[in-house]
Amino acid sequence: MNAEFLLGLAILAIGTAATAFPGEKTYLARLINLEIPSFGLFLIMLAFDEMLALLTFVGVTAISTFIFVRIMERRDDR
Amino acid sequence: MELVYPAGALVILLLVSAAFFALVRERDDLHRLLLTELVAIMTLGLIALVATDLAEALILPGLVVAISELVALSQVYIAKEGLAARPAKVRRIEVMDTAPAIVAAILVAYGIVLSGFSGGAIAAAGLVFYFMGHGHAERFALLEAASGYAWAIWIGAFFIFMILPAYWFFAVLIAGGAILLKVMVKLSLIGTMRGDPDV
Amino acid sequence: MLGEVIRILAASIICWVLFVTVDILFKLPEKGGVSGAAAIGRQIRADGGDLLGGNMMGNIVSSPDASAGTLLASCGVFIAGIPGGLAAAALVFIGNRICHDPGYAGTTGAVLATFVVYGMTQVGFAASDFIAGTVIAILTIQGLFHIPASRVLGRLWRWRA
Amino acid sequence: MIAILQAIFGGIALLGAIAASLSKSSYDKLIGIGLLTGGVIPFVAARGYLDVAIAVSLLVPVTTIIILQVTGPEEER
Amino acid sequence: MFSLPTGQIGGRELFVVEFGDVVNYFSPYTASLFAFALIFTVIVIISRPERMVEIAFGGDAYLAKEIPTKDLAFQRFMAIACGLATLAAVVSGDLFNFALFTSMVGITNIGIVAAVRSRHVLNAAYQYGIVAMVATLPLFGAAAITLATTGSLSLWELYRAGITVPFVAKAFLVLGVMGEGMAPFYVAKAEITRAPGAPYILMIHVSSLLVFLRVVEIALSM
Amino acid sequence: MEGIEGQIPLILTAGIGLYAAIRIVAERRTLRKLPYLNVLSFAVAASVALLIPHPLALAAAAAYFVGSTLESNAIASAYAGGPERQ
Amino acid sequence: MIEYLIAATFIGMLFHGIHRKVIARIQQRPGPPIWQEILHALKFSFKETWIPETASQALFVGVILVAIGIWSAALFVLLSGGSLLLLFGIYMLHKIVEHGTGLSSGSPYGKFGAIRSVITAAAEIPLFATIAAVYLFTGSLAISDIAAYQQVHGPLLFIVPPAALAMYLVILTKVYYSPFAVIESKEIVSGYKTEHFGVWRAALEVGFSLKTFVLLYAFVIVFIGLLPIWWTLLLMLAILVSISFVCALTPMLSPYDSVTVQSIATGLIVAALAVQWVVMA
Amino acid sequence: MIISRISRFLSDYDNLVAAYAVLVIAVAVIGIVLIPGLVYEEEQLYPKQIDRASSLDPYDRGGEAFGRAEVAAQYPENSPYLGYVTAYLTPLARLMADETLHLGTTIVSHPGGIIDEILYNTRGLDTVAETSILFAAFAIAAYLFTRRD
Repeated sequence: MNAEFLLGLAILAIGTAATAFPGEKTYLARLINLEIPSFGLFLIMLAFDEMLALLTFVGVTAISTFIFVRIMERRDDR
Repeated sequence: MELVYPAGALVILLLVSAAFFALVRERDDLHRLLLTELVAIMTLGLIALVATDLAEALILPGLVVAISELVALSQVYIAKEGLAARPAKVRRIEVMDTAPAIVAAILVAYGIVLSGFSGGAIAAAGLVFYFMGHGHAERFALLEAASGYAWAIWIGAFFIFMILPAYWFFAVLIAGGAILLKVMVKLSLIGTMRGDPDV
Repeated sequence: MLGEVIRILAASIICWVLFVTVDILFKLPEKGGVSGAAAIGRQIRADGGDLLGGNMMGNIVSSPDASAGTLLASCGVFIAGIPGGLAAAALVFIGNRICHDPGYAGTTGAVLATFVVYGMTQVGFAASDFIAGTVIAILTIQGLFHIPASRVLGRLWRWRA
Repeated sequence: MIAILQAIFGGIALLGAIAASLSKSSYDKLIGIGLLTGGVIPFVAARGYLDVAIAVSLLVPVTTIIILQVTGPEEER
Repeated sequence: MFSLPTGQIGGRELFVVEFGDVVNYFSPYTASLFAFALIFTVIVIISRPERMVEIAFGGDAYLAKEIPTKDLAFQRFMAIACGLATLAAVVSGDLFNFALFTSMVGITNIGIVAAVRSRHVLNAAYQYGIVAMVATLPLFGAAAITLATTGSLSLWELYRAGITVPFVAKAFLVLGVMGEGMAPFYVAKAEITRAPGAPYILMIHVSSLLVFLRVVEIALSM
Repeated sequence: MEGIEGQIPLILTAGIGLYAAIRIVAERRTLRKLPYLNVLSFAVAASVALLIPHPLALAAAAAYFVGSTLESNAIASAYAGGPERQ
Repeated sequence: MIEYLIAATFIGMLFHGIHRKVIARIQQRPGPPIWQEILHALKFSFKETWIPETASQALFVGVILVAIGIWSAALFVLLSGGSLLLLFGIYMLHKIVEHGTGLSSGSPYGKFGAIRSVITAAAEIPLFATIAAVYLFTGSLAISDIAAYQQVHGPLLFIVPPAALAMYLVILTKVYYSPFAVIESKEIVSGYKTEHFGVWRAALEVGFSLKTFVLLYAFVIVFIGLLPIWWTLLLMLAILVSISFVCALTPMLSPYDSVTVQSIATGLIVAALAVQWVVMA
Repeated sequence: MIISRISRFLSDYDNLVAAYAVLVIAVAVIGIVLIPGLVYEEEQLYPKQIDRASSLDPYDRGGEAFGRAEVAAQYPENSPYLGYVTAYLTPLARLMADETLHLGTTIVSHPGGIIDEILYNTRGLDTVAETSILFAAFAIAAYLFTRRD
């Protein structure tokens, strides 16, 4: 069990808690909190040397963030 | 691995429970959509724990399924809430004048070098960033067509593998290139979908 | 080991002088290059610091300036000698363009630093000393006490003007 | 990468994660994400995945800027 | 070369279609499902949609709804895609491949109803879509757990007597298919079926039932 | 402690990074966090270059540094309300 | 094969008639003659027939052929001792028939029937419990194997009563006038069959009588065993009459209540099976 | 009455997600209880072996360029050219690999990495499915986007 894996699990846990039960329940807060578990997963993939998956994941995360932003900028309440 | 796998599975299953518990309590539609993204991360985590090359190859389809469903559902959401018009006032940041072009160029170049699926995703992220600042809806149909052809080419490559395996070399080149094109174009279309449809 | 620490400290002083000079020559404290840099300057003034020094700190935050040039040039020299340093200068140039920065402070700093660092490696310093030295130097400006640091930078700017 | 460095960068990443999850302001959250990135990149680089490090360190700011498109004006606190 | 140990449940294999590691097969059971899916796909292709008549209950008012042909063409396209995905899913010989085609069934199902303009139907479709989306976790999770604990994804291997697939994986698999096809949670689907375009809407139901039938076979055989 | 010999610059920069991280978390005003973030990105970029002396590491360090700067720039500008606020 | 089909069809229609007659007698009405359903089918065959203008034509006709096709196939599976799973599959596909029949016409009544048919899909779940139980206890799903098992161990009805109950529930759901028959209840005219008339209706009735026959026959084979043909028919009739009693004495549920009752019943049956399995193991 | 309350809950499709989530939580909890039963199988397909000394580190998967690599596929007999795809390098990649360590993905995921072997060759059908999914999703999104209400 290497450092990346443990760190990844820890960050994944923190991020999931923050996303599932955010302090202030706004769309924006959830969207940003969603980045944290992404980094957790990122580290887990790193620990298993799954680099192509990791790269794709980061790219796709950026795109899915944009999809949410697209919805949110059309709403008045953020 | 005999310890890593159960430990990882334990943590991820716990987090799955937490994420779904949040989903049980959530009533708002957009919040639900955000939580599905969290669930998608858990899914990938479960696959990643297998820790083989096969797992890595399986993460890519998993990612694609997640982003595809998100794209479709987000558009259903916009249609059902009637959020057709883009807001007139858009936040302006200075770096948006300069950064997108250069960053997108770097990412697209890297994506092309990488080729295949990952390359497509990276390049698409760059292109989305680029299109974000501009309205490029007029290219929509053209890009759609390009991606359709790329898909057909990829299917062709797949059948080369299955029927004429001796030509694997060409099949690999075609498949890698076609997937790159297909994924890049498809995903970057999201970037063009920001403005009004009939510009 | 002790010798290395002393060399790092010496390198940090050299770096500090180098990049502050270049930055001030390129008029970084004059105004914030982007709205964010200006806002940082105003914030520092509101907290009791100097507006012009704050502007310079904001500019350092917002775009690769001479300090970044120094750091990356040291890295370049550390890795690949003079060509590495010049490559770093090119990268800083691209960085400047990305960050909506019309100036050439970063590029100039990188080119200058390449030769300085390379020269110092000939007289017993290691390039890695300069890497650590730059980090320490930037720490003194951006990382320890913002208010006194902004006053010092403001005074230097007025002295130049 | 030696253990002490792993501890330091891991600590930075954890600090970033906690700061991002606990902050109220979305700007502070984004700075927390930046902190998290700073902690994670050395792990990538130390394993030799330098090209990945380049791509990731360019993609993370892209994500941040995309999010910044919808952040509202910040109330002074 | 292959000997499928499924004599008791799905019957012996009739013939196999191999794509590298993914070896699809037709047994009497899967062949029946395949044939049924094929019939309905053909019906979707040749059939023209019905024109829905609406009445005001308690009154004598009738009115036939006119649906734009563009919407119906899109629905038909999605229904055909759904039929093809179902065809592939019911004969799949690989767990992950099955999961992928099942999620394609889920997404094309959303597509079939997404063309409807009624807000009520869209709302139901959205809720259904959310479930379909979170159902990818049990679906792919099942494949991942199976792969990790048995070292294989091929149903040919997993059906062997010596290999035990964890209960969680089986339960997740069934749950995932239930989520993607909504069988038997038809409550949202009932709202969806209020939409016009009968042959296409019917495809939603056909696909989810067939995939569910297939997963029952898989879960029992594994 | 073994392994520290010859690693002084690396540990020094990493330590400065940790210090900057703590200052970021401790600081309450958003705009004042950014200079600390700047220090952090200096430290991390330096660490990357020191960890792997390889030409691509220079590019990685530069990319990280530029990316981080871009991020700070965008955050600060968005926080300040963009150019029209001036 | 064809003679079996014809015989099964007629017996199934006769059963429908008997069902109606029994219910009528319980409710102290004279009721129709027991061959009424056969006459109905014949009468419909000679009536004027066309396809409604609003209908989706291929689906309107195709679904009828599918109905007859799947239940013929089911009979074939049953007679040849094939897989019980296949039978289960066909039973679930019957839902598609109901649904397609209702949707294809464009009529609002048909549509309501179809929607209710979709809602009550929980009706299939008891059969799943049956399959799982039979598989657990006999180790096979081939009907011939199950019959062989019963030769040795005696009827499954006494070995796994909860599973038999589940299948009974399934049959109960599908007969006319059952408490769960919300898809044909009279406030929506004839439910999904409203717009199918003439030859189409006759063909549908043929399909449905096959269905009744197959389900009852399957119950006898799976839970009692292979018996001489007359005994089998007698037992089928006995089961049918018991169902008729239930239908006559219970009110029809509202659609969603029907789902809930079925789901809860299934849950209880599964729990009972699990307990039994654990006790026996 | 409890039955009609449950019916009312289920008949509202807004509660559907919650109902499904409860089911998933139930299974996940069972999974947590049965964690000791999840034993990692050491005999995996396509295992990851990383040769730190190779000039292709960290992406080396063995095998010679234009030769053949050892790949643990499920059905090697179905892919006659198994292992060739894996060992393929473009000339540019070859040059970079000879030159230095740590060039990473730029080398091997040129068409020719093991991921390509899996994605395009042995498990190509997965990729067909996945691109079809992408295609379908975009058809939906593009249709809704361009439709005039």
